[in-house]
Amino acid sequence: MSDIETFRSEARDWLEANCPAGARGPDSVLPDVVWGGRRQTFAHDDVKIWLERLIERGWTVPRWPTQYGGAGLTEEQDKVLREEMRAIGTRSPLFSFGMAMLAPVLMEYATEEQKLEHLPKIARGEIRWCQGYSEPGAGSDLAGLQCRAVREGDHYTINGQKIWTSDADVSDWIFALVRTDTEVPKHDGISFVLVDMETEGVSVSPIELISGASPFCETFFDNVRVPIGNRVGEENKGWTIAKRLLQYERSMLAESTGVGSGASTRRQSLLEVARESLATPEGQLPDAGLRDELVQYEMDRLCYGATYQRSTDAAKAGQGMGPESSMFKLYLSEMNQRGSDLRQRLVGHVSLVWDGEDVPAEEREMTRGWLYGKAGTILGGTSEIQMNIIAKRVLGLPD
Amino acid sequence: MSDIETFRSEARDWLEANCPAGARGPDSVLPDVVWGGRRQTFAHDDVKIWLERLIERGWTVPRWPTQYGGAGLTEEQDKVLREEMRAIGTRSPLFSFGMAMLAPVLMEYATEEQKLEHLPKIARGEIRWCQGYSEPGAGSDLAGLQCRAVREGDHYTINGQKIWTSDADVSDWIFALVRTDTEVPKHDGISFVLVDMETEGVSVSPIELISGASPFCETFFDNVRVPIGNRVGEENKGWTIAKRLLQYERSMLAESTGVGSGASTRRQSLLEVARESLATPEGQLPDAGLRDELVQYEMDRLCYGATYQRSTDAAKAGQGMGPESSMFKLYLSEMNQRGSDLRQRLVGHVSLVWDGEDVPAEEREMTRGWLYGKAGTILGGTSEIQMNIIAKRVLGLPD
Amino acid sequence: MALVLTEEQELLRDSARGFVADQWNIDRLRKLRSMSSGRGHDEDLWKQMAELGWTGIPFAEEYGGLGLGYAELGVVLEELGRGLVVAPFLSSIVLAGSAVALGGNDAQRKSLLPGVCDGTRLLALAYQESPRHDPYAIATAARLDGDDYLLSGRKVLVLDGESADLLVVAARTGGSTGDRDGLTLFLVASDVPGLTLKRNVLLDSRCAVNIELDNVRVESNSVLGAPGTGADVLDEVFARAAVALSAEMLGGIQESFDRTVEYLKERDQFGVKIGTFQGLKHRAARWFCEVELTRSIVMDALRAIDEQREQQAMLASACKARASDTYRLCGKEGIQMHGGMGVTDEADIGFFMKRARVSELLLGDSTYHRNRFAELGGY
Amino acid sequence: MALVLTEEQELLRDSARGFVADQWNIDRLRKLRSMSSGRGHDEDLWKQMAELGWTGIPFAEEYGGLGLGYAELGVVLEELGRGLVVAPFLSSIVLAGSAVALGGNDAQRKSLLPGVCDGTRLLALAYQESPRHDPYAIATAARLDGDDYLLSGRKVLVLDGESADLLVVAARTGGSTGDRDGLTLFLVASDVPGLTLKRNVLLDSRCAVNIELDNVRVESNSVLGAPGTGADVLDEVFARAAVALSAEMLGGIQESFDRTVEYLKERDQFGVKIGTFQGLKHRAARWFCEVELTRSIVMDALRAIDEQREQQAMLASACKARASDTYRLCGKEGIQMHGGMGVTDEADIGFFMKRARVSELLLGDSTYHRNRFAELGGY
Repeated sequence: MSDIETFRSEARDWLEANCPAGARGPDSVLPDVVWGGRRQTFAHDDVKIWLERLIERGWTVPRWPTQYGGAGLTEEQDKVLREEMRAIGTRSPLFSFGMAMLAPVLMEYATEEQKLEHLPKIARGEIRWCQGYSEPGAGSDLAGLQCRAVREGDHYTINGQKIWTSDADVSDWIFALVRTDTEVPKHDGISFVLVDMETEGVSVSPIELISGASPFCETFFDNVRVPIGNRVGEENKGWTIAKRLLQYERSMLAESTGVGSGASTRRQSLLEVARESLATPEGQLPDAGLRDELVQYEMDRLCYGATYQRSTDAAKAGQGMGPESSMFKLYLSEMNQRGSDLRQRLVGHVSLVWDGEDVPAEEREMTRGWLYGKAGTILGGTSEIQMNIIAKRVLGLPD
Repeated sequence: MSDIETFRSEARDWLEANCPAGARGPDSVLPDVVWGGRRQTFAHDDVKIWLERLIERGWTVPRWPTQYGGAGLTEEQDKVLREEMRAIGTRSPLFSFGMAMLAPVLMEYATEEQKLEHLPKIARGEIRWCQGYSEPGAGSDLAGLQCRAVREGDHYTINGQKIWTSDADVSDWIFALVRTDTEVPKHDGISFVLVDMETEGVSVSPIELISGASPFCETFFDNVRVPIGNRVGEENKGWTIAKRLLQYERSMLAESTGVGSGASTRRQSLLEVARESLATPEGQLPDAGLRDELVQYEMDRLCYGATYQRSTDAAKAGQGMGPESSMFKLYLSEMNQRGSDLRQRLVGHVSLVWDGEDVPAEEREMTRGWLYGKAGTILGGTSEIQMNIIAKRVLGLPD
Repeated sequence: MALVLTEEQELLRDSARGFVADQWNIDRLRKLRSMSSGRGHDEDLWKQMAELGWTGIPFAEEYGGLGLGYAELGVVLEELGRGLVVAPFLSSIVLAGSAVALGGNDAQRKSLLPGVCDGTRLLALAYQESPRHDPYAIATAARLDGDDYLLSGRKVLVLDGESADLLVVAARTGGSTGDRDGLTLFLVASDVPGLTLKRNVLLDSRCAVNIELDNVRVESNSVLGAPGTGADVLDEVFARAAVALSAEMLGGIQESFDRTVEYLKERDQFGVKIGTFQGLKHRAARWFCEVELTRSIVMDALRAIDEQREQQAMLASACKARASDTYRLCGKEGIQMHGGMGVTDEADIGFFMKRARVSELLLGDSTYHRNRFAELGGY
Repeated sequence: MALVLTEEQELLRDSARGFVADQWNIDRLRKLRSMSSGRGHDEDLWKQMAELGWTGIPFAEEYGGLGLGYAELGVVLEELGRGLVVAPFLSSIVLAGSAVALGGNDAQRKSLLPGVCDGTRLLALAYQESPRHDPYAIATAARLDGDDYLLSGRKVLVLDGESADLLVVAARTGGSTGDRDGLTLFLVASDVPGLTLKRNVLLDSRCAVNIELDNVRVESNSVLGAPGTGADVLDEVFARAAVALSAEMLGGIQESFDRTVEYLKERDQFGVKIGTFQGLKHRAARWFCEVELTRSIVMDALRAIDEQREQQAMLASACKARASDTYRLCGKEGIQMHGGMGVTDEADIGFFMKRARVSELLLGDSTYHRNRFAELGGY
């Protein structure tokens, strides 16, 4: 038996023995995401048990080195592990911005001390992280940020405001971009710092969106003292780290909204929605214009899916698509908006209800979701920024 | 009887007595346009007679002062005259760029001597004018023109090249923008000059377009000597005149392609085309997508027509639309392209023929026309320039 | 009629604009949407509008109206739409009011319209049953029982139905769902036994009710006009209402455009105003064209009603289709150009997008009207 | 199969690209369009392509082919499309060649395909009769006369028909125009009595003929396969050909995009490169997305044929619809961004627009394929 087959067999046995009933198969009670952090609660014991057992084995982050809380698996082993987990209908119960966005840049830019301090807590889901990038005045001009960190002996004093800090109200620490030099070109005076949100002077206020309550917050820093040692990388060199982290963020967004199982479930339902809502007894859609739009949307999804597949295949073949990731963000966010909008028009009048006694809660949620989707072309880099990136980085058009 | 009623009665009598049979009613043989000029020929005597009689009465340009070849009519009289001409199914047989574009700026900026020299010849159709504005290197950046006029004593020596000079190969004179100062900002070194195309050193070469032969030419100036007295306005102040002339050009384009009888004939035929080509025996269009496009086009035409009407009504009420004329150019040229394109797709395979033995000549002409229409969003100010103008002049967006 | 405002219409516009500026603000929408019961509009505001005579604009003087036309009605509606005012104008005056004016017999008109004109009586039209606007897709049955009718069925999206005293209910006295024939309009008091209202707050903070009719007994004299004439009346009502609604939408279209252009001039990014970016400039220029085209077709369609032009119904469809598409564009571009601010509840621009969506689906979206236009045109 | 080129496919692409660069230039299109008679392509060029084996790519080795797949065919077609090469590839290899390979009996395949594979025999498919692609709208009648058939009717837009030795003609042995049933394919020599060809040069300088059949007598063994199986064969031929044509279109799409982006980098206006204008940048960025999406669906649809995936036909429609729309966009934006130069015959960009239009209407435009996609998907 080859090494990898041995690994597969051992993994299978361990999963069989350790994955509790509530975390697998059709009876799985795993929530969509367990984000971890100090305020994490568990609706079911099996979820907690499953998380604890995975943490113990380093399998919440299987490819991380063991000293950081991982299991040091190879890419091949990781793939096998995922296959075996899928086979019994389970997955890792832990996902977080810390894992997907912060950890990769810590691995690359942090000191060994910082890594040992923060990575294991991420791997174990002890600390939940949020992102302090955007500011109200800066918008798409991320590097135009004003949040100021003044060095005073062994600490920085931070004053300023961040916006769109997702889940800041339920997070424990924040990684933030701050201005440490105001005399130089804007990209050259930025540092990347880690801030415990329990520090005095940090306060958080949730943002209400057009769709109602939201995970987004404003985060205020009022004379917040942060040790110099919480800075990652050199002072004033934070922009490099910031950009790298954005790449991880875009990858995460592309994967999480990609053509995975979720999207195909939704696909199913859009055509079904049309049939249920409007079709003749023979299943034909009588409204030619809507039928045409639905077809166009379905075709676009096929094209997008093939493009996503091509990019994955190209990456496997060592031909990365690079800044083309902006294309995915641009196209997908708009396609999702179109799909969501079309769905609303297909279901008609119930989609117009903000609140009321005669409309099912899930319909109201769909409407909120449609509204929330309007943010898809703005947050995480507006469509305009994505087009700028494509024009400059992919097409090489002059500034 | 009021003055205006007297005028109407006299005009009617004169028209009745003087408009020859071939120039009126259903038997009219008037060509679409008689452009005038030294090379004008007449396919029918009645056309020539009608032109001569109108010239004599000053009615080719009824509102112009009599000393310039007009009849000095008031706006009201002019309107009545047009009504009476429509009543017997005739119109002025003369139309030219000289009348529509050059004459209004001569009236405003030329010396009395220049007016007396040129306007009567325009009114009588003796001289045909063409426009020397665009240059190959300048494109939309009209003011970036390079055609150079160097002052030497009592004349300028002109060297350079113009492009898109419509009908230059059949015109007698050209009004041209030339650079008389290269040391100042580009808008400040331009002069507006009138050049007899029989002058030594002027040569013309027709341009072949994607649709085949075209009215457009390149016009070359090789040491062309032009008297200083042929300059209109002050030296280096030509840009003001140039811009004013462009406004007259846009008005002319909007009117000539507006929602007049021509357009509504065409409207008729687009729906008929669809029916002939594709409809079921009941007159329904089976192809839902094409039907939808056709409807959208028809609706857009209604909207455009109402907008044109509104602008006319506003002008009558003294509320000119000003730079909104860019909207007409932008929207109309694109709408026409869409209509023409849709027609081609409706008629299908015959629209694909460039040349051949089995396709009627008028179909080939339609195809050439569709191709020629591609120039509609480029020549006379690209759509991009129109959008710039709207953004700046109408919306007041900053530079 | 020329496609410009007359002096009188300009005065009316200025008066309406001033009223809206003084008496209304968008913040009220934030309050209205959280009210789970009661009237969905401000009664005091409605009273003032009635006192200004606006509620009587399209009705003949003999019924207490001003005997003006849709050109004038459109002027007022545009200003109300510009401010996103919530008032039962479309529901009581245009939809149900027109149904009575066009379909009622003289006694019914005399008894009902004066109250509509002076704003003291609120009507609502209950017709829709299918997910999307589809005037003949009516299954609600009106069954003769002696001299009375018994009505049974379910209506959705009855705009301002929660505050209406009297409902105009479309039901079948013949034919089956989808048929044009066999429709009859009934006048039904909103508090009769067997009738249940369920209140919904819409996206744009307006109210609409769903209605259950369970053997609701009405007398035969509550038939509006004559039995079987429902579709004739509804066709005309919808053609007019689509144009009136478009006029209201035009106000929101213009205002959301104007606000966004202002924002482009004010907002700094990368050290310059975002209005300097050509990408946004060109989109703003195209958007401007759409706004202007919408204004033109709305003005033309309003006048076509007053002139009783033959093309009226086709123009109405062209008008509502264009207004729907343009307002939708306003929602999309308005929010996008406002960036992150645009998706917060704090910014007003989102309310225009929400009003755009409700208005779009009311009385048929552009897909519906392109189809209807084609049918009317015979292709 | 992964959506990347294998090493072998990359070699094939490089070889094809080199061949096109060495042997062809767009100026030839200017010459071809003015030829009023003769073959519409360069025979020498065709011979060379045959010697390179390209003409045999999709056919089984037993018939003299290379036994490769559509993935490989697509690679070559893309490069031909990139150069706007004129050659009877689509007509003889893909359309008529596939018809014989899919519909012919063994004797027919053995007798015809070797000549198709080595390029010495040219076939063409004569099916279209209606203004737009509509596979079952066939009225041409095949009437039994003793043991023979007599064919009468009119065919249009028979691509490269002027150079074909043998025509595959779709005719009715049953049913009536519009029916799927009753179609039969016939092999008809192009020089038989009663058959008249009328030659047209298309916009893109390719040739197509219209054909009159006036009681053309053919023997019963010239039925391709069995009578009545025409629609089965045509359905599959068109699904494959739509994808192959899309691959060819992809080449022109990519090339016209690349050329325009280069132009944006080179052309000065207002003292700067026009590629600095954000209005054009954003349009170029969106255009780039469309090109990439087209490439993906073309690659996927080609592989779906080779893998005989069930979804093949729906993918083919999605593919041809997208390629048609994207190529059309290329024509529009390519010309517009080239400005005045773009509309002159001197500039090459116009030839891409012309090829785009012909390719768009061949085998169904996006309107047709959206409809077909919906039908295949049952909505």
